[in-house]
Amino acid sequence: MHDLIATTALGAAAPCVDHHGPISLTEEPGFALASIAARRGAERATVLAIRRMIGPTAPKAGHWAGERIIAFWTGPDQWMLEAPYDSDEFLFERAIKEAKGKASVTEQTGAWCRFDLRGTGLAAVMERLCPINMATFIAGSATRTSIDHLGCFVLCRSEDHISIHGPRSCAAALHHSLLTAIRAAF
Amino acid sequence: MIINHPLLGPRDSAEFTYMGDAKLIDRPDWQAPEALAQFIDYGYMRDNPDGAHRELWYHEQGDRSFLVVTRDTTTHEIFAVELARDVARSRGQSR
Amino acid sequence: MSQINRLPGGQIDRNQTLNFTFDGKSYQGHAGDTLASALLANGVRLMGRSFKYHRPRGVLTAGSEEPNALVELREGARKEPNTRATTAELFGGLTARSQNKIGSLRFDLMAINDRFSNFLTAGFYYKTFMWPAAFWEKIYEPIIRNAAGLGSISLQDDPDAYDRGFLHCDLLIIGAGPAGLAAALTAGRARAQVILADEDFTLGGRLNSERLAFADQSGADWAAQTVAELASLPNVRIMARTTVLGAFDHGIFSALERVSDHLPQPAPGKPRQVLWRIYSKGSLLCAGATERPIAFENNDRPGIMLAGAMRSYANRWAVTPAQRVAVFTNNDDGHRTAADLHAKGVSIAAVIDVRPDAPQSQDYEVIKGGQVINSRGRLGLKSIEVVLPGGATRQLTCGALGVAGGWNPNVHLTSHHRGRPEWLPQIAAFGPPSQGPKTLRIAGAAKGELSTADALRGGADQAASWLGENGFSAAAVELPDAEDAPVSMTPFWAVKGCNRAWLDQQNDVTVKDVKLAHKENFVSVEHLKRYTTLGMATDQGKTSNMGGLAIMAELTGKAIPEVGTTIFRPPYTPTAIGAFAGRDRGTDFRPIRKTPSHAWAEEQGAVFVEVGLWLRAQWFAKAGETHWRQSVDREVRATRESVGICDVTTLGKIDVQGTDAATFLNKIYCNGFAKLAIGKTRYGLMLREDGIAMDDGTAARLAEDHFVVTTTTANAVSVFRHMEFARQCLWPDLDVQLISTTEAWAQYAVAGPNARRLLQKVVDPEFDLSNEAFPFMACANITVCGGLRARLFRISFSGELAYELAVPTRYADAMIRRLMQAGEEFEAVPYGTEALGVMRIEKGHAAGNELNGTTTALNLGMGRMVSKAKDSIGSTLSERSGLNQTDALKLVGLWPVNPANPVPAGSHLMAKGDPVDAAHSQGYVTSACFSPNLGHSISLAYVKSGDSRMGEILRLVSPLTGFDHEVEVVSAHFIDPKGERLRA
Amino acid sequence: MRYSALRVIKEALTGHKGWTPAWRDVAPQAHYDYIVIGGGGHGLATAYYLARDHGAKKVAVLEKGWIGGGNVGRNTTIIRSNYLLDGNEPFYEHSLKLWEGLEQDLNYNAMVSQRGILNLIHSDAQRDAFTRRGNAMILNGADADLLSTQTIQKRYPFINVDNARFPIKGGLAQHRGGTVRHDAVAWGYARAADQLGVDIIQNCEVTGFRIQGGTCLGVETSRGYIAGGKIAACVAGSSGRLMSKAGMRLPIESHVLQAFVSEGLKPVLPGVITFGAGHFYCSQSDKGGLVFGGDIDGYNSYAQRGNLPVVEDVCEGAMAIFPMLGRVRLLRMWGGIMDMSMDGSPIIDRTHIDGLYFNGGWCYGGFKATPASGWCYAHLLARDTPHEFAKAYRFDRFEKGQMIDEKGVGNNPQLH
Repeated sequence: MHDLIATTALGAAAPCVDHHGPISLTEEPGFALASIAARRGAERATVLAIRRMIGPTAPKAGHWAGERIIAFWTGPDQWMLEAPYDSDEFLFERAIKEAKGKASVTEQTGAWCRFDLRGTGLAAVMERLCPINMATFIAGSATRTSIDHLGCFVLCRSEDHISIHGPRSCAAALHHSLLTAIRAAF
Repeated sequence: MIINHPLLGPRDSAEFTYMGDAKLIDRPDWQAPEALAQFIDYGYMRDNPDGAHRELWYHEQGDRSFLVVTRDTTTHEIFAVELARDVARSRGQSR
Repeated sequence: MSQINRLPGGQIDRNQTLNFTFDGKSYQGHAGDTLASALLANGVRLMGRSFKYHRPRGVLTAGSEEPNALVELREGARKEPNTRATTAELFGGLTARSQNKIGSLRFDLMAINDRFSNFLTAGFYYKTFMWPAAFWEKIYEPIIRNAAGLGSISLQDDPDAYDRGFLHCDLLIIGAGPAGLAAALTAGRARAQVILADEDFTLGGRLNSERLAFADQSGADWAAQTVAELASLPNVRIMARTTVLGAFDHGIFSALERVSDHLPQPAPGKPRQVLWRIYSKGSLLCAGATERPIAFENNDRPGIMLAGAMRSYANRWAVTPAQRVAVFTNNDDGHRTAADLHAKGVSIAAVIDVRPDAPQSQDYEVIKGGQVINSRGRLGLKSIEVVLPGGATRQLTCGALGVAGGWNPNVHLTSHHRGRPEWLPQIAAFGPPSQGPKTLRIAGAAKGELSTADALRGGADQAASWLGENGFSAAAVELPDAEDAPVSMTPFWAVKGCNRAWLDQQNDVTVKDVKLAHKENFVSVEHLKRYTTLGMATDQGKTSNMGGLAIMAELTGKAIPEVGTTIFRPPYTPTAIGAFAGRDRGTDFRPIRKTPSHAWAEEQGAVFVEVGLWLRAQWFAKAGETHWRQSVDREVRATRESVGICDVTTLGKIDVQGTDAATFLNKIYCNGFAKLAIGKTRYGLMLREDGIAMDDGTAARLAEDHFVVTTTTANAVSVFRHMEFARQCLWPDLDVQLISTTEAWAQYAVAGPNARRLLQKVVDPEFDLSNEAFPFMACANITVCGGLRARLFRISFSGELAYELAVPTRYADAMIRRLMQAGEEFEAVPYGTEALGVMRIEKGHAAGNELNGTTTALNLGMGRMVSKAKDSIGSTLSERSGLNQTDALKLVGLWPVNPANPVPAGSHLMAKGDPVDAAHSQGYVTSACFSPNLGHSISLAYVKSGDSRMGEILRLVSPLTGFDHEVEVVSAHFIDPKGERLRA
Repeated sequence: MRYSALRVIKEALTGHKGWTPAWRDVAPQAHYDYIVIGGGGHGLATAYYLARDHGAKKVAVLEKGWIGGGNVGRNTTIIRSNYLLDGNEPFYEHSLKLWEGLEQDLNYNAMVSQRGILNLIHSDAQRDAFTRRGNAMILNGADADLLSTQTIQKRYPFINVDNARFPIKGGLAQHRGGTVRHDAVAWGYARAADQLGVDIIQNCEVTGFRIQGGTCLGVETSRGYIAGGKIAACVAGSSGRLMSKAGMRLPIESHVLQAFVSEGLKPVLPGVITFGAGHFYCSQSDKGGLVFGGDIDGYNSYAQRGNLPVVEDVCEGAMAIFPMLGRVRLLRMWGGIMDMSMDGSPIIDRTHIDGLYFNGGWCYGGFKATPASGWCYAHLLARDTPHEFAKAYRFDRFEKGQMIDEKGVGNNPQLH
């Protein structure tokens, strides 16, 4: 076991938490990510591999699904897997094992920062950030879009819980954008 | 503009990067007898129609699909949106 | 005396008295007032000066079409020039100043221009000020520039924030007058997602301005009651103070919400304004109509205003511009103004109606078939001159004149897609084009249906029809019994024979100017507009264009629609630049990308530099170092002598997997990759399809079907895009998958003779780093620090024995600290991009300055790398003759003949004895540095046939920076040309 | 009629009765020696120089709408010759020299204002590139000046130096650059050409070419057939549309470029300034409006209107360097059609059809080129050899691999 100490995307040892009005904004460093993309002609096998990891249905375009391990659709025949870091640091190895050579798997844990917005009235925040139609972006929805010039994955976990994965190097910029939008909305 | 992505539905064109005439799919055979002339035409000559234009849009801030959008260059009306990969295959591009 | 012109009634809150100042003088108004209504209430008619002649100006309108009453609102950094007093909502403490004057508003020294107006006609400046040529910039133009312009800006940074946002709806309803409210009610009750936007702070449109809209209740009451119902519907979003600015493609509209403009300043964290991008499935324009004036001599004096505006001031704001007023009209609508003001107790001097059959009044005189032909009053209207049907004239004393020339539908948004407005003869005005934005419908006065009943019906019907076509079931809404008067008007644009009769009051375009334009053949509408500046003022011709067209039609003997009309462009009303920029300003202009060692680098005294969006450590200043060169030289020496560490995380990294990964890279790179062994890395040069070098980097083969490709920092995004294009569009059946891993791994270059020894201290012992086991260009998955997964590449940009170590980003901070700790015994230094640059120039490696988008593999000295044995992007077009000339530029090294001289980048090179001009240029310097190892400056350069000119002395010239001295052409490999160090 | 201050005074005193049309409205004749298609700046300038310098007698300019209604009537009015490449710089420097004497040449005040143009530098690599460019300019006989940040701050004290995302590290100035009252260029050339006997025919749209045996004999128009000795296409953004009627495809795409003007302000910006880390450039017109623009929208279009993303992008650039502009209001935005060539540089050349000539591919830089474009095109038409300054602007440069790519972005018209 190595002895290196991890830092969060915002550069601290502990995640950043903000509250404003009815909304909380939390940095969520505790997740492992791995991308999985079907090899040519192995689209079905890849879906099956994903199902073995996340449960009965692999998410279609615009969605996420799963429980401890979840998957969200990121492109044609491509998904991102996400699971708690403590239990699944080696998520990518698990995915490689399940893929059995039928899919390409890449570790993505360090590539993204994740911020979660919780509270009522999230639409008022989101409409200041990105063009997602919040009326139809219900629990189970997942999409990638641009937030202040940053390509981000946005997942609706539940009505009052949205998570946003942004490029890790831009964590501070993204955090600033999110906090600014919350303060403008409430 | 709004591009009706075949997989994701209507999306703001601001999420996309424009990549030019869809003829760029029809890359010539490098071993054809007139390969150089064909590549010059491929690289430089354009129909540039005032009307329906087939063009490539890359969903760079989205799912990274290349799309072939058929759009009227005089009204910006969009008639069809296809995955470029499907179009490329149908036009004989393979490997 | 306070508020001498305040009338009874109105929609102002008399319980809230607000203090404000105009030109330093204090006044009082009430909540619900605009600055214009409050000034009028206080008897102030003079509010501004015109653009060219500096004529005194008062309000012409009561809305956003106002051309005259422009003020500098607020003070200090919040000063806003050219603010329309007619839309500025009054708040306590408001300050405003008049603008475009020298001296006071009453005694503007620039009013001298009016005396010389006969010389300053349309386009006079095109005919003079030409001699002598040099006088233009020095004399004429400064005078003209200082005289021109309207308000002035503070020159201070705007202290307020602006948001941008995105909204979605089924139906966007633009305008909340009778048509918009009826439409919103219909759509709201049908449960459609509705956005109802109106520029005003009180919804209702002209319902708030009319006394006689409905049979059994006031228009304002019905509007308020309807708005209350709409507000109770969760599917309806009511947006007051929100101007829809433009119709863009596919149902996208841009709208500006003025969140805080009615407040002294925005609340903490809140924006001043929000620019909304509205995505609508359908849209309905209910923007009403704008009244137009009639041109007569001196029709621009303060107190002369549109009759509908006069009525608005009286009914909505309980204000009259004067105690005695007259009305000049060509239609029945003008009579309403007289009736309403009379009902409020204002004395009516007369109604002058051009129609001989004008309606009669019991309450005041109506001059049928009369015309107002002139006016008097230096700073405000004192009297008007009226010509009677028989030709006799009369002077009428009055302090204000309402002018009613008919109504123009507000079709602006309907022509934002360049559809031309179409003539509606029944109201003698342009209505919406038949080819407007595809999803935009129109109702009410905007469509040319001017009665209140038509507006209500039209709004409800258009909404119902849209709902029906889009799967909603709409029930008919009950509409109140409303005024339904037919339009009764006689088109009448200008009094015969008038000259100094204003069409465009802001830009001072008169009937006389149109006549001159006609005489000089500027008869096309666009020529007329551009030559006279008609309609180019801040109101964009809302009140002036029609008059100009009508005059030109008369002059050319054409009908108005044959003369044509200009189309409208966004925005509907002028909009703060800050709002379009949103929060993207200052340091937030673009997001900052930081590497995970950023905090550590700061601790080490790093000076950062912007590289694309990234911040990279440029050098690490140590105590006592006073010049950057000291730091950089030290870093270079230390690295070459022992070991240095550099954060190279920003280089693009692309994971390429799939059974065809090697085949794919073979097509992407001009050199071969198919046979690269597993565990090996290779330099790759990527061409654009046109044969020009695009990017370079390395590809490491981690497995048969797995490569890691690196790109330059600058091109990471475009190379990934290029590879996706190749994958999806060119070779869709290759089994290859791409994903960026730039951010997943932090990467450190460890370079220098002691690099191996340092790394051996952190790499886990089972991995053999010996030269035999892990030679130059090797790569491997390894572990470090007792089990952390990592990747190691033995590649060298510096020319030293070097490695690049990649670790998961979250451990990057710990890793750099551990590396530095391990390097202590070797006196390891961190080095920044400057030292990196010095070492790569010393080694002759090309970078961004050499791959400048116009250079080929041949220029780079890599011509032989372009494989002819395979197809790769760019290989065919790289064979064109122009790219293969015998004297093609070649990358070489240069050093100064006199070692004290620099060899600066951007200099040009001349053969000795040749004239110094562009035609004789032999090439140019691309990158330059001081080489601490050689003790003098060196550079890389492109030189014609450079590879065969080694040892030649060239003349380096940089007239821009003042250099002219000799340099020698040498190999670009200044250090270790045989590559012994990096293979050590 | 000759324009002068005296004339203005005389007319003012005599009721402005003596003014005559700036150009005549004429009906087309059956035959011309030269038919210039396109009554924009370039077409009118071509006709003027044909008549003035090459003795051409029967010259017609055919304009489908009203003259000056294309890009010369909707641009951001900048003139400059700050080019890098040898194929371009002599041409644009010649153009700048023609601008410098234009008003006296034409007897028309187009308000050529050499207030200077400044390109900001934000990185060391940019400084290297601008140094090379500045040197190329000087070596081609133009002027260039490398300014320090302090000098820039003196001229633009309100420029954002302290709070900038991309710091300003200097700038490359061309003091002879500046602005011109754009509409007046078209009118001035039209008036001067008209006085030399050129027929300017408005509302005359070319609907086809009469081509026999590889030779172009004349044009079909909305006002009937007109025969011509030499037919000169000069229609910028409509190049693709027009030349397709001759069966030609071009190395050109039509794109939309938006431009913007603010409400009038008292003078604030002395010269033309260009942001180097985003897409924004700006000057202030003599009337007081800030005239500004940025990148093309980046998709093929003939629609003469653009969309919001570029509007926002440009205003972000404005706020990045001039945060004082936040409360200044944007008055009007408009779009023009740019003939974006495959290397970003123009074409002035014969076509493969005898008697048919082509001038186009100006991208968004055609306005500043107006005088030299007309000058060199007239030369080519009259003598059938390219003018020295335009000899690189050939069709065959793409097949030969002699691209003139200032930006170095290759065959991507949307990026030039």
